[in-house]
Amino acid sequence: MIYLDHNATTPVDRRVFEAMVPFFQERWGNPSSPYRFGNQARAAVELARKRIADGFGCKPTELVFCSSGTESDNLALRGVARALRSKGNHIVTSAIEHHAVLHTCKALEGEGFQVTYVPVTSDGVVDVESLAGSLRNDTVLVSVMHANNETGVVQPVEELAALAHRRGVLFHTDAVQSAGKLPRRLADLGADLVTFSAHKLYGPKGAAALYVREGTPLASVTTGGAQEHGIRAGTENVAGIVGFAEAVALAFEKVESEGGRLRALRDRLERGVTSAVRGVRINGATALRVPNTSSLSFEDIDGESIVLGLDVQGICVSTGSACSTGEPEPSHVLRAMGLSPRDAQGTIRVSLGHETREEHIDTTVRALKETVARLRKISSVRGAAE
Amino acid sequence: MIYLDHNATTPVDRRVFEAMVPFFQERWGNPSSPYRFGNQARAAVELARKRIADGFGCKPTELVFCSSGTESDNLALRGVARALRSKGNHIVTSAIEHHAVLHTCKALEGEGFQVTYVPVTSDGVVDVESLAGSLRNDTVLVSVMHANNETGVVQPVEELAALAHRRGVLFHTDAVQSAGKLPRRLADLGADLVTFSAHKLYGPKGAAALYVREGTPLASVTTGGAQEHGIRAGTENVAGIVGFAEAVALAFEKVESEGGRLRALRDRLERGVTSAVRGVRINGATALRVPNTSSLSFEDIDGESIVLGLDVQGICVSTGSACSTGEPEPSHVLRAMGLSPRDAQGTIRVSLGHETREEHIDTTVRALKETVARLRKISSVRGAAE
Amino acid sequence: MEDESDNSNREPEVLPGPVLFYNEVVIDHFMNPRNVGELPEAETDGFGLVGDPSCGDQMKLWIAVRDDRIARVAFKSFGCPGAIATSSMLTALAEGKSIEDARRITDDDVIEALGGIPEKKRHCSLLGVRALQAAIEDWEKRRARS
Amino acid sequence: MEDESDNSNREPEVLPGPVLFYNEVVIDHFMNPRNVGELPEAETDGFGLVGDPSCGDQMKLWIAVRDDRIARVAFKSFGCPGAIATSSMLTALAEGKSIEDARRITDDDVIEALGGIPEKKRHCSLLGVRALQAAIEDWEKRRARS
Ligand SMILES: Cc1ncc(COP(=O)(O)O)c(C=O)c1O
Ligand SMILES: Cc1ncc(COP(=O)(O)O)c(C=O)c1O
Repeated sequence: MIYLDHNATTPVDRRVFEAMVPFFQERWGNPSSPYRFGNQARAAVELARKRIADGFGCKPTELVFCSSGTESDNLALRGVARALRSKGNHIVTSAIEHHAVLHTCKALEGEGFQVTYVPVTSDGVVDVESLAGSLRNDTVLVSVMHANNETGVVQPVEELAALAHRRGVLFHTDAVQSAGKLPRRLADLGADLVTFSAHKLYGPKGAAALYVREGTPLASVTTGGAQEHGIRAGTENVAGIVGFAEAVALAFEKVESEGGRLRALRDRLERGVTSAVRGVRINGATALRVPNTSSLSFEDIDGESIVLGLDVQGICVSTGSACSTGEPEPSHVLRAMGLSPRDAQGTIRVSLGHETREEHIDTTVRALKETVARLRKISSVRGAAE
Repeated sequence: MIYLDHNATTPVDRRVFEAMVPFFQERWGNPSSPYRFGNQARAAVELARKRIADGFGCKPTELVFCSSGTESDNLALRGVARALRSKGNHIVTSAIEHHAVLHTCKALEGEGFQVTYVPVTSDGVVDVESLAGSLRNDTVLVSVMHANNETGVVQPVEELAALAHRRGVLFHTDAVQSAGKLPRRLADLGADLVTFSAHKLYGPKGAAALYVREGTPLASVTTGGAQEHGIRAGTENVAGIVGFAEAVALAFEKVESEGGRLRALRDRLERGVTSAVRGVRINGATALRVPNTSSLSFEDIDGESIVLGLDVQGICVSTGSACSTGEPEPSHVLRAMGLSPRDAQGTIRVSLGHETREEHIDTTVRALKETVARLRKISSVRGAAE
Repeated sequence: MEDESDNSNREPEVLPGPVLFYNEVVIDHFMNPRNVGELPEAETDGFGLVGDPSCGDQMKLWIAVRDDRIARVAFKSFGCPGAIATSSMLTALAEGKSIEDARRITDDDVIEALGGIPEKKRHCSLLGVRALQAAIEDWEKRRARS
Repeated sequence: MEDESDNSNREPEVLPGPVLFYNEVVIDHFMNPRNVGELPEAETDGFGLVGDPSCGDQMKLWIAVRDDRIARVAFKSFGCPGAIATSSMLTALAEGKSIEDARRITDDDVIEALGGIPEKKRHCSLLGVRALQAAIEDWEKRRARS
């Protein structure tokens, strides 16, 4: 199998798995239990928090563990909205956020909040002017993602955070797709809240975190025991959290060299595809992107058909974001960048990772060339001339 | 180590662990991904759902996977409250619920709901008359737990559910402490919503479920992708869910014989302690209890000191619920049963499990006798006469 | 692993519950669709063009009719694998059938012939059926005109 | 496992951040508390009784004073391990000290002598210090009276 969908999920690194194993059958105590065996588990959770804080560049107490990037996003948006409801009820976000943010904004609209969805330029970058113009006196939160999951386009988060802060507004960024991919400390982004998720960086599914800058008002969303300072109650997924920490440590160990390697492979892919196939467009190509992601639109054919065509040959790529599978509408991200519904429908996402090698890229280019040609022969919208 | 705190958490069964292992480094696809490798993960999640539904006695589509019992409780209460807000804003629960329910009720009070906390009798059973009398025309939900985590006392959930239904009110039960311990299908309880959690029945931390009877109105609480029908968005903890299913299957395999074995051991413990130690009381002894749990109150000494005294000898027991550790107030459950603050403070919970053997019980009785005597010698509230 | 639990966690061949993914028959029809192409104007007795506005899929279908039977059928399709595979199977089912029988082909027939398709892809199968019906109507109109 | 990652996930001896659990010194003072008991009325020069209303802990402390020094001290305690261990350490620190020095013992001194206690148990250490101060006040009152 050639797996080129690392933005959907990643394999658990061997060292991550090995770090997790003792927590299933040996050190399986409850971190809240009042004896040493429980405290062993507590210590493991707190050490994991410390390791992640070190990688992130924050204090351990500024991290709240959650079960998924989606939950982290929900906690950030709902938590701030509820904490600041008396201060205002306007939220600003972008048109290209992940559904975890967009659908949560919709839900908050149902609770009486007003939400402005800031547009993006044709290369997929949030329009800074528009965002600046959208801030109001009753704005309580701006949420703009760091790297987009479909295009890999990196948003000017530092600038946007500063802009929000000048107006006294809190800033959240969903860094699920940049964490571990960019050689920088997430704390330096200047955001008050940052979401990231273990399974996108070779950690396990079921663990994620929300960074909450000290002093940021945040209401708890899941209530119960005293875990995570009561902000996010529930018995901790100890093994998952330990694996998460190991994954973060590994990610930061080699983020620079791996970034360079992936960028070269991605460039090879894009060169290969554009020279092998006509009628292809690389979305966000002119913008700053995380090094592993390529969004390719093919004229006159359907992205899901390309995906299955490649799947049959053992190559895994994706249409839009994995989470939107099952939704027939074409990607809101590509539509926001100005693509027609049909071009958006003809798009695949190729996202590289640790196991990706040159020969995988070359095999993929050949398979793509053949699959695209085959589908265009079937296509009812393809000009008869060709 | 003699571990006697199975109500706090349980070890992951070897077979559960083995069922999980392939999902970290081999079959780690994202269930939402549109290719066969992703679909393998989807199939694993859906098979797990089917297996749990079989054990539970419901349809697979009636189960929503969550990350903890706490999250399930939150989803049940917040989800129904929001879905039925226009119908009414009164909720009924009991004074002895887990904090996952009680603190969520408090949070809902903050959102404008009214909550009635029904008292319990001195043996820890929810007062049926009081509950009947508390129902109002604007009551939208009754939530009463199945087995109490501190005393093991089983509540008359069938009766209470029928009572609620006669008034057209939805019924939720937190079955975290009964699932896998009582030889009955949880579906037969008659509840509309049921919470249960993997790590209490030899499954992993990080997986739990909410049963939602078909047709029950429930608003989603965590929004994002289409996972769990959009009721609970977020990439699924595939390994955790697979382990959860294996644990449920194992639990139902031998629930009857294991229940009998544990009851005999529990009786041996209680006989042993009451004959070895004076001034001890067994809370809820006269009520129906799950077979593994014993709540013991010792006069004139502090429960946490007993816990540490046993811990030093390699025996793990707990004070009140593990989750309330760190909260200095004595158990709200014992207080609701009429215990004085001092008696509540002198209480430990002993909860047996699969690995528990007769000799563990006998060792524990001896250690308890010695520890209690030692602490009473130190005690400043012990009558000088003794 | 012990014997007792050996098989309990294997996925069964056919999963209980809804079809989750394309089966081998569907994938075969997607990879090797039957009757792909266009009929030349001269040979075309009926033509249908339909689209699914909800997902943007589109299908064109040509038929040649001899003695009230579908002698030849051809299609082109822009759409997801479900749309292509169901279109292919639809043409396979229609070819050689009398117009009356062809008209009665339902999307359930197509899905059954394929051995099932994922629930969320059911609407794709309608595309082929509707395109065939449009082509038959077109044939009727042309016949009425001539 | 490879060498590189061998130690990275082991808990260090001392965890960064707050103390999470009772250390060995605390556990020793809990298991073998120093100066447990009561002084007979005749030997008692000062007595203190304090309680922590927030958690129900209670402590009684007796002192015998010779030449403005604490010659003997004894305590009894109802409470959590933190309360017992800090009481024990407090008496160990106080024994033999001059009244003036004993009066200046703070809860931080007790905690430091124990090598730290969990954050949420800090309030326990106050109990011993307050009981000692109450006993010293009692001694002063008795002295003033006699
Ligand atoms: C940008 C972004 N945000 C949030 C999420 C959701 O994270 P998770 O899959 O951990 O719920 C994803 C994953 O698809 C993502 O790409
Ligand atoms: C009765 C009850 N409900 C809910 C919970 C919370 O479940 P979890 O630990 O999975 O968050 C517990 C666990 O302590 C419990 O005993």
